[in-house]
Amino acid sequence: MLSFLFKRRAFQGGVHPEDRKQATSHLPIQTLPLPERLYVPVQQHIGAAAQPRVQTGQKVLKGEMIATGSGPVSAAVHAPTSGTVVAVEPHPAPHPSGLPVQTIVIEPDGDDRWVDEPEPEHALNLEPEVIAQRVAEAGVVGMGGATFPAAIKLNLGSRHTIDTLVINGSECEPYLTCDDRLMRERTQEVIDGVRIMRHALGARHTLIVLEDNKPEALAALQEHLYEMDHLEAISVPTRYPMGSEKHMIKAVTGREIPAGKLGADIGVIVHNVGTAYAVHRAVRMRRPLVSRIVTVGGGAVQRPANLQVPLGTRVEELLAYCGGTRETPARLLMGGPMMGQIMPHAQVPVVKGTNGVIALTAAEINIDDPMPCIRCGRCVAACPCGLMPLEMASRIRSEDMDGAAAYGLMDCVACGSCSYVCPSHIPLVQYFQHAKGVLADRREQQRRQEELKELAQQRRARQEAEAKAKAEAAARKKAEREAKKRAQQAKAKEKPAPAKDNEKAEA
Amino acid sequence: MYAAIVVLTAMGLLLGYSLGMAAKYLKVEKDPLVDEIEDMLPGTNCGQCGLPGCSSAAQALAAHEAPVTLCPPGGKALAQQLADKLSVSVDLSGMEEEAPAFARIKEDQCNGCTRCYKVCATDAIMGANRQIHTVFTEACNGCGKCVEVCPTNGLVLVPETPTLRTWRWSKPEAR
Amino acid sequence: MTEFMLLLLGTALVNNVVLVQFLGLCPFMGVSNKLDTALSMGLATTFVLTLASVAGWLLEYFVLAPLDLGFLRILSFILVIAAVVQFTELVIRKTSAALHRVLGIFLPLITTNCAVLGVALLNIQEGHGFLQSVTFGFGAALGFTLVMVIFAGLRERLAVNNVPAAFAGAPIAFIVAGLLSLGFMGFAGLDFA
Amino acid sequence: MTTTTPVSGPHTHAPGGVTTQMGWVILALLPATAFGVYLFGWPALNLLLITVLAAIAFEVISLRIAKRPVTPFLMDGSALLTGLLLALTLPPWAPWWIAVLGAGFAIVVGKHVFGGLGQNLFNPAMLARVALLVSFPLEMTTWVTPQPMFAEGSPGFIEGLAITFGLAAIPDAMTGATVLGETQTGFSRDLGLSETLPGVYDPMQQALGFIPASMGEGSALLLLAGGLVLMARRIISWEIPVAMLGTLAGLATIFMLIDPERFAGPGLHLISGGAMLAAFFIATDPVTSPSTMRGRLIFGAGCGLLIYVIRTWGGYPEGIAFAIILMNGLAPLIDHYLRPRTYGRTRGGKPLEPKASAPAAPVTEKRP
Repeated sequence: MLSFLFKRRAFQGGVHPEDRKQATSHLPIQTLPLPERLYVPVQQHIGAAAQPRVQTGQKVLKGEMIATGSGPVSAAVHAPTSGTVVAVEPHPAPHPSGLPVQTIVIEPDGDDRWVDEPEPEHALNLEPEVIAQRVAEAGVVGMGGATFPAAIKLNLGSRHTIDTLVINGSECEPYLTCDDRLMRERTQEVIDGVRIMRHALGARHTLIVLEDNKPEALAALQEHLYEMDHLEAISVPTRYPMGSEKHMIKAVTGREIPAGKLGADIGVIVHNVGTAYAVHRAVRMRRPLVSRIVTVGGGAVQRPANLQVPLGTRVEELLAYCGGTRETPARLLMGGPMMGQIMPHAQVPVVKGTNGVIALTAAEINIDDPMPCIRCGRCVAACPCGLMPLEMASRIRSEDMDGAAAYGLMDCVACGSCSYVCPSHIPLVQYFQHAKGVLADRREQQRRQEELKELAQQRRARQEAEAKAKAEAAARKKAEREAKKRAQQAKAKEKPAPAKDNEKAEA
Repeated sequence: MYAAIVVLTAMGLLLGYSLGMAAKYLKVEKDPLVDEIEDMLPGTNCGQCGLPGCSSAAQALAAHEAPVTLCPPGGKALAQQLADKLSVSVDLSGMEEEAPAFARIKEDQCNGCTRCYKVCATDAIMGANRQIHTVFTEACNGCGKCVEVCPTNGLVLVPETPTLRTWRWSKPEAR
Repeated sequence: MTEFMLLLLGTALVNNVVLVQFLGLCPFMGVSNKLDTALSMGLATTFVLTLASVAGWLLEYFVLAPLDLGFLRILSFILVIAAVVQFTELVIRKTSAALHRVLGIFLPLITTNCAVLGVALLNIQEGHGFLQSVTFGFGAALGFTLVMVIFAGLRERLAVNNVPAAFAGAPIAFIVAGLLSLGFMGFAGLDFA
Repeated sequence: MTTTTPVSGPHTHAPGGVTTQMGWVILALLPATAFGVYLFGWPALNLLLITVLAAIAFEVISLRIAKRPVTPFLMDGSALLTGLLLALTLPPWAPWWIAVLGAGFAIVVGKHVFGGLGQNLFNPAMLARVALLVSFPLEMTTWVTPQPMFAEGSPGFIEGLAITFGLAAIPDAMTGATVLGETQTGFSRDLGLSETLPGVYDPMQQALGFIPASMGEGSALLLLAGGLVLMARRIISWEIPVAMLGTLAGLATIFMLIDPERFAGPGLHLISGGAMLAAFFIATDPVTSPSTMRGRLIFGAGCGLLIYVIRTWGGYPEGIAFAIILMNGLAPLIDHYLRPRTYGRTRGGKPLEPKASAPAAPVTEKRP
């Protein structure tokens, strides 16, 4: 009975939101029919936007690269189906602001024809660098929602010693079941992707980690992993935010990533199961990332589903396929309800990081008007990062951003546990996002000021140099003139006549 | 009576002497504050504070003769830094964070007089005599000096257009 | 030993200079905006108070009393305190420029801090011996530092709280000081017999 | 389905809110309150109603003056709770103006001057109690022996009104002193505990509440039960009550072993006076207590220590209100210095040293 006293906690804090996965966890993945238009943004990842390399009117095949990655942190974009490029223009991005982003609009021709049929490769014979290169060419990013280009994280094995590769199948957000279904239906492909990644990283141990609310997926994995060395699937207690990289590492290895470092610095790398599947497609099958699995759910959706969706499909098409909405959703989200982003409207496309499209009713949201903080400390107890959200928020409210930073604002992972438990319904996460934005602006402004200072100094130096040169020139001229004058005077003493000519010449 | 006079005089002399000695041994160099403050200021000598340049602004600040909010290009961030440096408390909530703005030349109105080019503290305007000038937004600090000198009103300050990269979450309404 | 401990506790809590005797209110109000500053001010005052108690006692029993110059007490005490404060200021300026800037005008103000003069005079009035004087001065300073720090903590909280405009700043600080003083009344009559 | 200003996640929320929490606390107090009213009869009921209504009235007036919405802030129940707590700590037959003054002080000076709900630094009810005790020591220490409602000899409705409104004096025969008061009086007459306690202290009676006490402080057992319910429902944290009662009991035990004639034992300390009420309902006030676990433990221990010190050596027989106010004053400091350890950092806030992981033998799978 007292066992709860002795149970080692996976990580401090955390919350237990109702998981609400029952609506879709039993539904197999369905393929969404091709829509009439696909809106493929060039920026679907963290880092620099990709550069479009197709023109309006150009025909493209499925899997053809339509935008190339630019810079060290970027990812290529491929045509999700065969068809014609009808425009390359700004369209609303899947982002709370709804601001436009450069988008390649494709009209499918209905054939869905692949670019070519490459030979499947013996992926485990490839050098790690080649694997990373293949993954980069396929435009694979972190599929759990973070969308960090996956190739960069697969290359870390060359510079760091990686002892543990953790495959994150926790899917700790409520409603979402796309990873669950993926692991259950495409178990072998996922495991193959995991093995390719392990090979690329040279990791000694590999763990596929699931929360204990997905017993079927765990069983499926364990069946296929039977007798595989150093590769096992384990379950961890269901607790949000288990899926956060920092907390997953803490939960399965007991280690913590030091502040300001990466998982690779302590020898652990975390990849999502969806990424493993995409890596399998990219390296084994030589197919780029052109579609993904999306959970359509939430109380406002008529028939929730797990769908395989071509990237660039607008959210409204998904909702329509699921029978539309029962009622006007109070909030339309991309991603889960804890860390997902609110969408301004349904005319935004599904991108590489879209793991769910959730239409919530007001009752599911259950957020009232905020009341003043009563300092109950629940946010402190819930914070998985060991911060004091109430102190940070009160400082941000009185515009003391540095004070908030001193309380550890930059260590916040914005998981939302604090807002979730706050009895006063204070939007703590938004306070933190706001403050992080203000601080980022300040850093940006500071950087600009430094640059401008440099420019101003250069200008002053130049002006001074110019003035000096001028002064010197003037002095020289003057000296010359004097010299001439003296010479003339000397001459004039001898021969006073030609003085007039000289004066003219000088003028 | 005499005792009192003697005692007080002796005390005064003794204490005065020992303090004098202490001051000699515990001497400190000049306050490096002015230089430190000057380093914090933008250094563009734009003159928006109403003082001749950043170094005179730094002197005024160090002497507590100017408010820490004097520098518009530095914005709220600089004001806060200065307040901390000078350990004065200041209410910055009224100070609006101005959206960064850039000068833009209306090309049809530019007559190529080069006046803007000459006043720009950061060489953000390029162009030669009798040619239409252009502004490098990267180097522009939005001080607006060029706008003032333009004879044809051909320069305007335009605010930065928000993009996904510059978009920020707003502060929640508190009750 | 016990006697000195009790004297220390009694001076620090039961007869707290600030909240019970209402001495030294000007630094208490003036330098309690920030915790660090308050702590520094408390330490500086501790130094001065202890030193002033010692100097006052020596002055009284070696100069004023033998020469029968009791009427010069206040005058000469202020002289000595001023010198001690000046000395402290020199030391602080040498050791920590930042602290010197922060304490600013309040450092010379310790001179006129009634707590310092008050404690020195109380020592004589109560007829304390030398060690008792030191303990008394130190205890009073300890109490001063304690309430400075508590009060600064409360004011840091107030700074981020949503205090109505009419009360924000000094008014609420005075109210809080009053309420805290109410709490210290609980120590009244504390007697460890 | 468009929202004009984007709102950040999370987009779902745990059930419950401030109102629910306050509601539970009030509910947990009800048994002890009802018992107190029964025990001390009509005057107690009058006093309870006056205090609570006055607290609500002052809340409404303050909200109006501050131009804040009245309904949501009144509905959170905090004013009701403050009034209730204050009433429970007053002598049950105190006159009406004590109640009104106390409620006014608590709500206006204790709470709204600071900016209302969540902004106060001290527990309003305890502030009011201290202010009343210091200003009106006679009225605040006139205790009566239990006069159960409808019992023979106890005042009826009309007599109750007369007592509350000061029209009739409390008969001397009905007044008594609290156990803590009796022991202190005993010490002043050089009487040891073995001489004072018999006759005034019976552990069973004391725990049940059949003693001269304030309206709600008497019944230690009912208060304990209510507190345990709150703990089980996670409305209050376990740290403060445990640390506070633990410290109090620990100190009492140690000193009792040193000199049982001079120092009362842990039992008396725990079940007499307001120890239970304070431990479960007053010290746990979230606004004025620290927000971290370690902070709460220290806060609770500090309360226990101060209560024991003031009760044992102080000038007042009961030190709970003072102890709570003093610890309230320390709470910001505790929160400032005792922060939880941040993930990836040491307690001091420095980044952790990266642990050198064991050099791994790379697993290379090569299969044709």
